Amino acid sequence: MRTSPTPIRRALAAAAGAAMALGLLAACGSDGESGGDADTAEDFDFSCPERTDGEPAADAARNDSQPFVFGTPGDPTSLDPILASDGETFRVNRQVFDTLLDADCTDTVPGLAESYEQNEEGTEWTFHLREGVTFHDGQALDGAAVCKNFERWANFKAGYQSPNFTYYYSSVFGGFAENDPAMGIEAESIYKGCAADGLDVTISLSKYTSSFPGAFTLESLSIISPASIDAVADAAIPTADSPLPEYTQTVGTLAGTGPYKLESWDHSSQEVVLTRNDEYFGEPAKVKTVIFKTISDETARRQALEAGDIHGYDLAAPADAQSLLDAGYQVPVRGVFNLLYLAYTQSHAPLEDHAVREALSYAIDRERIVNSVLPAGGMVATQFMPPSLEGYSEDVATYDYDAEKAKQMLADAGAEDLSITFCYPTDVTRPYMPAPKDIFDMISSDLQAAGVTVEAKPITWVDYIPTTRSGECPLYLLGWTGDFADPYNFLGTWFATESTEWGFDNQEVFDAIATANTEPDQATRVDLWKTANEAVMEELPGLPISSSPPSIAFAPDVYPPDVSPLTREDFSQVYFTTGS
Amino acid sequence: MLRYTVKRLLQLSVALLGLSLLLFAWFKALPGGPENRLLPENATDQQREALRAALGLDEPVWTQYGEFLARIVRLDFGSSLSSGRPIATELAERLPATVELSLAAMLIAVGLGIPLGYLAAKRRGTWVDFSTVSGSLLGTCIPIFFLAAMLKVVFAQELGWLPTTFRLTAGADFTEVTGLRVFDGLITGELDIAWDAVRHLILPAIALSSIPLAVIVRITRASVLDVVGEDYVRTADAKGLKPATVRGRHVMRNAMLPIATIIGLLLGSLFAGAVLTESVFAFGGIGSFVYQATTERDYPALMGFILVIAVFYVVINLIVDLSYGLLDPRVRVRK
Amino acid sequence: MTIAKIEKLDRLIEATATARDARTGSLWRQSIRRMRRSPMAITGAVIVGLFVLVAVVGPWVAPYDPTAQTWGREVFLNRNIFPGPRPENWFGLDHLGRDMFSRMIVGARQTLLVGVVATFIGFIAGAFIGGIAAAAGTFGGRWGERLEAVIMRAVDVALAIPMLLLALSVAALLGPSLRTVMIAVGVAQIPIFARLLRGSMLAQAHSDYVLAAIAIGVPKGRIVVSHILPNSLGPVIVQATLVLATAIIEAAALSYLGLGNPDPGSAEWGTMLADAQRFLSGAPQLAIYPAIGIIVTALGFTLLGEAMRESLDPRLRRQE
Amino acid sequence: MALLEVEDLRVAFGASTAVDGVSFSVPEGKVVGLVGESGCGKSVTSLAIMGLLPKRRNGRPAPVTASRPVTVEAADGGTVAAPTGPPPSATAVAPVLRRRGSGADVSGRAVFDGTDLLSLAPAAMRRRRGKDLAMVFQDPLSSLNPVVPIGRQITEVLERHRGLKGDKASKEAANLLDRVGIPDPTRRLKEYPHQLSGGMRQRVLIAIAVACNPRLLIADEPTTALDVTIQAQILELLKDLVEAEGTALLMITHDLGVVAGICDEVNVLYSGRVVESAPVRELFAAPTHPYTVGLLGSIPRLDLPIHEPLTPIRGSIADVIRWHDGCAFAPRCDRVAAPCVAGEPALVGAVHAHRCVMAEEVA
Repeated sequence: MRTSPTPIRRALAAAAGAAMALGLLAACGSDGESGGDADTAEDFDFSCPERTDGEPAADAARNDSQPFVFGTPGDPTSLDPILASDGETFRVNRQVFDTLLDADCTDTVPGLAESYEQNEEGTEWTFHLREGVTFHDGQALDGAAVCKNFERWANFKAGYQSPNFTYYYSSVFGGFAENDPAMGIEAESIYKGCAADGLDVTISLSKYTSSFPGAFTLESLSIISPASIDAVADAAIPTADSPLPEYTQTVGTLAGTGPYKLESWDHSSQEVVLTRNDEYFGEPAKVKTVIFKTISDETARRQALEAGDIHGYDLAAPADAQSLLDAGYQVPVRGVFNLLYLAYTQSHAPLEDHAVREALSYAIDRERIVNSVLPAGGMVATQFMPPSLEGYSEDVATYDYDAEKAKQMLADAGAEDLSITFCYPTDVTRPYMPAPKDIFDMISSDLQAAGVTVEAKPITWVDYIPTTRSGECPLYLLGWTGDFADPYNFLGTWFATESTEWGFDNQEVFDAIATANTEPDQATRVDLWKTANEAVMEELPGLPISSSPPSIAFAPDVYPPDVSPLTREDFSQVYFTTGS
Repeated sequence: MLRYTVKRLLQLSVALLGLSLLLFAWFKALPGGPENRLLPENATDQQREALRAALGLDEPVWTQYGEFLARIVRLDFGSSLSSGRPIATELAERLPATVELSLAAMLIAVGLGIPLGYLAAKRRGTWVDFSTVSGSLLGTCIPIFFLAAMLKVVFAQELGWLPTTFRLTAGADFTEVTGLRVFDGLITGELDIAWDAVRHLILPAIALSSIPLAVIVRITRASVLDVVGEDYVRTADAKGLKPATVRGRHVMRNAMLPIATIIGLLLGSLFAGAVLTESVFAFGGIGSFVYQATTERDYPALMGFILVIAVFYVVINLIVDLSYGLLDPRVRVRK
Repeated sequence: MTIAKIEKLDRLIEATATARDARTGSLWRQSIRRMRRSPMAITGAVIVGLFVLVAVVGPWVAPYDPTAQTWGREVFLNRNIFPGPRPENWFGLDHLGRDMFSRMIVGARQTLLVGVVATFIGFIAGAFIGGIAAAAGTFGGRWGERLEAVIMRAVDVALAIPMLLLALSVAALLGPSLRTVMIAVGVAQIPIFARLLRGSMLAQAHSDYVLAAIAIGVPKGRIVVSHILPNSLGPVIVQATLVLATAIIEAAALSYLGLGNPDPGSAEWGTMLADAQRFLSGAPQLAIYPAIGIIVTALGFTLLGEAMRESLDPRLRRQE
Repeated sequence: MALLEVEDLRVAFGASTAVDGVSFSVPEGKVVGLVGESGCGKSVTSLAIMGLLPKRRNGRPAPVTASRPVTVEAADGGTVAAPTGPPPSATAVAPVLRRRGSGADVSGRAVFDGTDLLSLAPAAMRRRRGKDLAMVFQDPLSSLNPVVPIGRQITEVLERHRGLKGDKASKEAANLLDRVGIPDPTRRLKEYPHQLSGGMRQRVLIAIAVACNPRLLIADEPTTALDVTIQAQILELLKDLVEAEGTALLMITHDLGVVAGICDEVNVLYSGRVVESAPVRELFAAPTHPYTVGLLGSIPRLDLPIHEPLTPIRGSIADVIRWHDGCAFAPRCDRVAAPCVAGEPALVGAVHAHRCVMAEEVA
């Protein structure tokens, strides 16, 4: 999920990003690790915390007269859903466009399709569309309209294929009908074709990957009206660095099916205005006008909420959450769907020695990090994925904080006076890592307590990934926010093959992940992912530190939408209350 | 007068061209490319390479600079890599916010600075002089982001007299002419918008004006002290003119010469402060734009910005030179 | 007429003559005498003196190690729980459970270091460039003048680049740290020093004593070094004092933008303030202590600089 | 009763005394000279009369009967405690005026047509300045405002005191310039001071001074900054104006040639006091005070043989003692004797007065 523009250092780079859950896991996320927040009940459900604020009375007059203003960390970049991959653009497009399937917490639920089924090999996906759904331009939704969208994407030309515009399409489908060599996409597209029959539509793929059916809930793959597709058919993006076509910046060209319609987008005052779509097929939106306004500085966002200039904002700083709660504001807790880890690059001695890696893992007090730095609702991680994903294993190797044991193990491994370089990113904050500097300070202070001398190496974010990926940093902090409920989205991207990023060669881990990723049968796939997790934690390539939800805040007199671990809030549920 | 200014302009534009080449090579040499911001952490190396190649970042610096120059000649600034939007439009949208903020800050600095400077000069050596000068110096000593935040916490949050963020209340519909909200409001007759814009401008302008205020107080004081000692002021007194005439036509008109030049130069220095003030008040000006462009290695945006600032700087220098001629007849006639 | 009478006369003349000499003395002695009487200079000197004292003595006097998170367990960032001043921590704890009082005292040294190093970089490089430009301009003949024009245009343009761009790129190269801030702030001052020194050297170069020196055949190099340079350093030294103040403030601003990263090894007021900015509403004291430190210190240097400028400024001095 | 009666005028700047009890009078329509080396207090006297000296910082105008200025009595033979130092020279006076807390302590009386100017409130004095009495200064190059056209600098006086407005005022200004001998006056009105020569500018200053036909005109070395040929024209102009309007003129100069050329009576000043005053002819014929003799002796005379050596006065203005202890001129006087330093010498004589105890022997 691409970062949205982050004007100032403390602004969070991106929302958690588009994601939906492959709901194969029966219960909505099994009970996570017992750690979690000290003062919450033992059975706190980290994946999808229940809503406890009931149904306050709505202030109808105000809902129609006053716009609901929501502060965002960055501007959206494009109104064409396929041409974007940053959280802020998804937030706006989610209110205006719909996808075939939707996500409720981390479960896949019907969207535009009432129901769906797959064939044995997972290469044929048939969707049964809802009755009587119309686009904002009046056209009716049917199988043909869905196929027109899929065909349009598959046959994208030139700049449309460049990853900085259509990252998600090429990640999910591999490539396009004819890959343009200049855009550097070599993989062959797994999209075979689309067959429409009235309200039924079947998508056929060349091979199954565990991205499906989750991929069908991605905001990028939202369905727009056939007339819109024809209207923009000749728009062109000649090269990767040419500007986005004009239609993506002006309101009114593309018609979606969502609860809101786009009213205006004023770039200079960084303001997007949406109005209620009265012909919506589902529950009509409660507030007539919703405005998204950019405030890049997180402190400024909180002050704007407290002063009443805005009625809600996302990515609240952990330190602000508590003072807002004390002042009567609402900070509903989202489910966790990301992971922060400390990587051990085994190409640097003595990290190739398992005992040393274990010792370091025992030395770090992850409890303190979760309790004092991360937002409420965070938990200490035990493995390289959040609990709500299929294949989350209960019996992986765990390393609870024990400073003495760490010191002892370091001595046994002959690494008493170990000196090691520890990299961390500056000028950025990520949902899984709200305050990199503070987390770094705590970990290095713990390591120093265990006798390890830490040499700090701060690196600017734009250079951080290439440096860490090239194996230059022995220890480094990094993490990931799930795009959609697909274990490969976590384990696959890190441990599918040997890499300089981790510097270890463990064929058992690579095979476990490969087999799990291609197993179409849901039940067997869950066990395969469990074994993969256990194999990874046995190898201990790094120490999973925490999973924590980004905080979202609302004014006291507002009924918040259902918050989602995939930051997929639907603002049509919001309304002004008469205020208790 | 004209010949001298044209010569200086030519020299400056050659230097600016040299500068843009230097900066282009310098930014290209910095580690990390824009593709690392455009793609998420988990994008594969292969995707990163593909994007680098597609963006033409792997070509030698000279060819890239050549392309960039060819574009500039056609006034095509290219598109920003992070937002994918043409830079010319992006700059055009962001510039008015910073210009309006800087002008408001300069208005406060001049409006307060000159009278204070005059007072300090007239009551030289007394505690009034000391407290005025030290008070204005204190303004420069407070880090501007801290001053902006404190002003906001006290006046906007605790007392609620003024709004905390944005240039206008969210959702206010206004007709945009130049992008300067107050000015647009006035000329289109939407006085409520103009007033709303003014209320949003007060706190950030005060924070930003703390830097130029001290300089203007000091320059005015020194300049008035200088002029008061001149013989023609004594002649004016000898004529028995009213004190107001002596102060206005004789003292201040001569004292304004150095002050006018300083005001011109100070406009340039407001930019650094604008970056910080804009972020605290979410003004979305050019300051935050350049910060983001640099952190994301958005080369086209950076180059576009540098050219705008360079032209801005050249224009200010020109205005300062010309205004000198206007204010001081000796310069105008002799050159 | 008896001798006695005349002798009385001489004594009277003698008395009036001595009164007059008291007010002469070299440029520096005169300005120092004048500064002793100006309240601005006194306040400035007192503040700077205190600050330097704390900076020098700091590390030995600090009750705790400023980087040890000894009270880490008692601090909860996400719940704004930061114990305030109490017997063992006079200024309370910072956001990671370190003793704020020790960090303030030890931090003084780092802040002074940032100010001094940045000013030093700006001063040396700026004076060097300005000096060369002025020397070339006055003595270098046609080529000299062209060189001076090129240098000065480059300086004009360098002033146009916002320091922010400079700082961000230096941070990218060397990685954000106090070193980056020092270099960025220092380099940003170079054009200012260069212009200042060139201006005052040119003013000196056209004065009569230089023409006289040329007339009697003193070699050009020596004129520049032993005559022009010493006399034109006055305003540059004043600027150095003022730059010390701005360097400390700029360091805080750059840290706020994420470039002066607080290395765990040392506390520094600018980075402490920038880091505490986010707790301004919840726990303002985290920001207030370093902010007051910076403001008072910067004010001290500025007052001293302004007083020096006033006492050295020939125009104002003429009216003494 | 003369137009202007100055009685025991005293001006002190902090510790140093510039004018140490000057008295003289300026009859109606007459030209009276104030002569002395630079630094003898003549300019300060004129500024004091015009009320142009900045008041003491505490704002109180010096009370009329101020006690004697604070100068510590030097015990006979003891060292002088308060450093009095020589009265600062005219040019040095200007900067001192503005020094912090420097203001002037002015005492004594300057009765102009019956009212004592020194005790007038600043506003009242301002109404008379430029109207009843006016002043022309020494350096024309810096006495005109460089950024305001010449016409405006004249019409503002007409507006202030004679209520003339708009083109009536500029027409009057034009003929004023014509009266002082400036060709093509209407064009000159729009020009700026730097476009005129020194002589022209002095004429403008004179035009400004006489704009409201003042009854007393004070000229502080009006020709010193000009070259000789222009000097004569300016003196001629002043003489005509005085005769035509019957204006009294107080001419302040160090140049005895100017005195001879224009003055009816002369007062010779030394170290802040009048040491001799007499009608012009009598002064040149029979100078009594040794200082006046010295002054006259140091002028090259046409009627003396070429290689006749001039007799300059010994030492400089700095070699001086306080009037309180004796004759201030004693250190430089050839005929100094015991009585000279015995006590304060008095001014004796009516029409031709002098302040020298040894004068009888000289004559």
